[in-house]
Amino acid sequence: MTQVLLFFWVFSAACIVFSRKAYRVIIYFGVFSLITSVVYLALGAPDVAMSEAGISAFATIFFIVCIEQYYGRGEGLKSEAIASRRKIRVTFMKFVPAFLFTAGLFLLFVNSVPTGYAFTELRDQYLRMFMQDVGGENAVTAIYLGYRVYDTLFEALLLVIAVVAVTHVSWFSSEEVPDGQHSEIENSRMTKFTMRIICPIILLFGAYLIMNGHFTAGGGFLGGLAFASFFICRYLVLGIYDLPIKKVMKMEELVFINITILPIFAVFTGVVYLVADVTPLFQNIYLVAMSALVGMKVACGFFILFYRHIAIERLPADIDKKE
Amino acid sequence: MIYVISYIVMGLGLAFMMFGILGIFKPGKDFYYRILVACKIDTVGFLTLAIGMALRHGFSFFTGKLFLIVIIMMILNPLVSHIMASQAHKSGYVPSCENEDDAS
Amino acid sequence: MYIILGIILGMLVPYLVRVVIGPSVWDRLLGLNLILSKTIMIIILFASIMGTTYLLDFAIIYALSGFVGTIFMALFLSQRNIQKGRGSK
Amino acid sequence: MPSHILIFFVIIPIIIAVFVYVFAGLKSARLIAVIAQSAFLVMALFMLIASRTNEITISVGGYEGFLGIILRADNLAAIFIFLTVFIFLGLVIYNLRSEYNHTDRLYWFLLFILEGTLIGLFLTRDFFNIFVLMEVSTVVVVILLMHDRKRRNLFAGMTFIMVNIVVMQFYLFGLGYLYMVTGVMDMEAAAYVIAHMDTTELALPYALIMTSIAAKCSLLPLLTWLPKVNALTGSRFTIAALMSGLHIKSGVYLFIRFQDVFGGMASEFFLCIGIITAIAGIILALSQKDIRLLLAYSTVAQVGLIIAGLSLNDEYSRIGSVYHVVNHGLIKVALFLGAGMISYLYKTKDITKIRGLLRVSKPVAIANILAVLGITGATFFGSSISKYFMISGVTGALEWVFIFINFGTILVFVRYSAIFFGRPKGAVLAPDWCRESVVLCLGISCFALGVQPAINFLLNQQVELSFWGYLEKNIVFVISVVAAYLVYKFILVKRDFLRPLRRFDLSFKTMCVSIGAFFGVLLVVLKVG
Amino acid sequence: MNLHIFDIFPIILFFISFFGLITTNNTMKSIVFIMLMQTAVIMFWVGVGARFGAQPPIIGDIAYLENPDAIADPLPQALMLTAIIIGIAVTAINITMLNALFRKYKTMNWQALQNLSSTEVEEDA
Repeated sequence: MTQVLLFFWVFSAACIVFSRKAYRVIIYFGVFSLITSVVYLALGAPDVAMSEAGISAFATIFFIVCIEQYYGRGEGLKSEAIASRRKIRVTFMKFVPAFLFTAGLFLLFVNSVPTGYAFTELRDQYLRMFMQDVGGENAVTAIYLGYRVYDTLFEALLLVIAVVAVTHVSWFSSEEVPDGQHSEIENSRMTKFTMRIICPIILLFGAYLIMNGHFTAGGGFLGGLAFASFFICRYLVLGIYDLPIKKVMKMEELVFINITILPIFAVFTGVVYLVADVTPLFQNIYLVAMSALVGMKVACGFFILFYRHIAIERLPADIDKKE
Repeated sequence: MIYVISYIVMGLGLAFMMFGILGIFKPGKDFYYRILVACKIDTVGFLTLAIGMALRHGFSFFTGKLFLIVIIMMILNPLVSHIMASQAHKSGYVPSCENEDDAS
Repeated sequence: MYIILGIILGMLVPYLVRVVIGPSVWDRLLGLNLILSKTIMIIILFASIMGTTYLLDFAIIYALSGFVGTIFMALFLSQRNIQKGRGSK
Repeated sequence: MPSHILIFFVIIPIIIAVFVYVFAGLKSARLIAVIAQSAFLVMALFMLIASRTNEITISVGGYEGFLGIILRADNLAAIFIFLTVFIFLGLVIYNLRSEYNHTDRLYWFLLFILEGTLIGLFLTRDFFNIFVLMEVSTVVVVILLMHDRKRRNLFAGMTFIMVNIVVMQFYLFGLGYLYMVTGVMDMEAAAYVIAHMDTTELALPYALIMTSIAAKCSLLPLLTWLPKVNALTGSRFTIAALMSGLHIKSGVYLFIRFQDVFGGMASEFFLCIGIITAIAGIILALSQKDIRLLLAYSTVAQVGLIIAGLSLNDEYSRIGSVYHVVNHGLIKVALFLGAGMISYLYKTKDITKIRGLLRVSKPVAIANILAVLGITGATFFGSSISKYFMISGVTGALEWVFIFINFGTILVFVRYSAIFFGRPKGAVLAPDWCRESVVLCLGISCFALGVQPAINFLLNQQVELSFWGYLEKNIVFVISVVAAYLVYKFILVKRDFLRPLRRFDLSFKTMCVSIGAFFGVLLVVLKVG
Repeated sequence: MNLHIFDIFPIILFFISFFGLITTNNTMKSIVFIMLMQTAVIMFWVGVGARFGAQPPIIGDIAYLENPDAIADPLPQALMLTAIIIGIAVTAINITMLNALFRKYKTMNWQALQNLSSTEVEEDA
């Protein structure tokens, strides 16, 4: 089963690489990320699969906003009959050297793949130790928030920096969306009504993921993504850009300071393990608190990324000059 | 016994989905036909499959969660089809010979 | 159970074909949508085979995020002149 | 607990950065920056002294074995951290009086985060943590390069970040194979496992990892990215100093570490690559007119020299190369900051239009002269000693290659030192005492590194200079200077035949091809040899 | 040549996307291909973890008790969570830069972008 899925996976990726029109890339990319996450699931990596599924919606939105610029913002199409379509002659000769180069590298690569596997010891050690060392029942969360929390710190830092970078690099100099901007997307009443039903489900589900992350797959990152996708649904319902980006950015940075400070007191100085002998409750409190912080952080970060892409990157070009 | 019934129900769901596949590949039909067939039959197939699965697991936590998924799918799947069809209509997509050569 | 899983996996092929051959954007999107619902079915079957319930969370996540993504695609691809197939440059 | 200092050394700059960004005003940000950097300098000095007797080690979180992430400060890491903190202190003081300098809170935020990440990079012994830190530092550097909103060059920044991400994917892939083969993520443990392994097993992970590190050092196929981003229209000279003096040194540091882990595989290949990079860098530097591009290509050449020195498999060459990293870091920062002042005073970056610096500003000119003497390897300067050690491990024809590279460096800086003489044309502004003092201090420190106690203190090794050997090297140096001056006077000035190379540049696709080609050639070398 | 079945597909995808990177002219496609490359590497890591068994490393389920050797390695999964987030963050930055560039130059062609921006640099100097 895994092999079949992997084959589909490579096939859809090849579709992306060899597609000639930019908008098809997005649809193929949707298929690709779906199949990717199922393969992760089949390979026994539920957390990674979930993150990939959550990420794919955001990646799609980023690409859509980019491609919308590319095609220009026209009105809705009337029934267009494109009169003459020029057949594009594919010049295969152009690709032959590149293909030969890549194929040569591929053959070299495949010929020098190492044969030894020596990794079960560390795995067994993790699986044996994590329940008393960190707590919880999910080994991945234990590593993510316990053994390698130092990595997680820098990953959270990268998200903070990415938000700052997106704000700074963007063509639009102000951080906030100018007043009076509305989305031109018109939704039917049915869409709005249904989305209103879906929104609370998403919020509940995000809270469930955060609270339960150390027992089953999920955790802070996924919960944060769920919260962020709540904002997507809100945008679909209301279609206005009224949320304060600047305040959320400040909040994100405050949460980040908390993310750095909590492990300092809990993990780096070893308090958790001193108390752990008395009761495992403290460990669970630490895990849930850390999950909640990471969740808030990720929710803020992805909310800003989404909102900037959907609201600011799509503004008409003359708005920056008026400011 | 209950296993046999569940298998039969699930097989029924699979059969529905097979019909869906036939529907989306029926020659000479346009997009609106396809989305009508595919959306309806897919939802029904999913429902049938879920019923079979619920029969198999009896009254348990699994079935409860499955029920939640079924509700979400019942809400979302027709909604997506509705949005797709309405947006296609709004954007002025009229299936005709000229538009079909988008495929290349 | 495995047979049903195999059949659904096999069903992915015609949908992939529909995504690839088009002929319009909307057909591709329809194919994507169908693949999404098949994926959810695969996960449910998987959970049933393994006898675990946490895998069902995945189905919910896939449904929510996947459908949101599809809705976005539908909304954005419709109102732009993407279907003309030519960019501004 | 003294070993906890390692964790706090990484985390405190980051906390300060976010704190400054969220709460502080601009004035208090400057105050905090100076105080914090001074404290860091004391901490780094403490660490340098403490690591002389034995290494400071901590497993983050106190987990046993290799379950957690291990930080370790040995002498090499302590030297690099000391260099980092010293340079950052210089930069902070350089930016202190900002009448004509648009530093804002974002600038301080990024500066502190970059410092934290670089220190983390030097301390950590975990392969994956290195990956994360390298990504963070890349993104931070990109934002710093585009700090000036109005005049930034988005295209070069985007190319830079995309090439870096492609390269990091190679690193991550190699790491996967390394993990598969060794089963650990820790450097010491991996080195222990690798020592008992067949080298053919390791060819693939080694090639993948080294491709990414060579790209980080801007070795041969990718030698244009560093000059290109240094010469971005919107970037400042402080950022260029950081890139040339420090950021590229993190690549060199990783090169040393990974060569240690893999037991010095393919050192002949890197010797060749280093020498070719050095020569190519010199030729490209000679062709440039922009002062930043000239200095940046000179950096590429020096890094090539360092890589070549490290690949010689000789104890003294290694010491000399590590020492040359320190020397070169300080010298390049001094040169770039001096060049920043010069370009501010003259309002131009064209090296042919800048003349008569000695008449305009004595301190800047003196600092620049000290730095130029330092980089060319003049007697009594630190660089002369590091080059002496580097060459002491070479024999035969290779020695002449090294001497030729040094001759090329001298040629470049003979061309550069034309700015000191002559008369200034047009209106010239008055310099700022704060910046002058920083540049002067850096220039003097280049000189101070040539003192024997400084060498022994930094390297924690009693090195001995043989008097006659050193004298011989200095005679070679004097001859090279005379020859370089003659070549410059009678050939380079007369005919500008390097002009076509001035616009040498690689596009994104070419860069990807060269990454692939580098990887392929390295793999072939490993499989054949 | 000694390849596991989980290895071969990520390697193929890695080189397919590398081929795309060295042939495409479209900047947006390059960003997508970089994302594909990341996914290939992540898939490889997850495959390395699942070499001896693909049971999810969530203990408390019955799976662990039945066959403790078949549990997947949790370390690659935890690392790849980090790598995924890094990937999406960097992609967001890239896309923002591309948007800003497109607003300025109205093109997404690599060569055209390079020519336009280099002429701008010369004007500045």
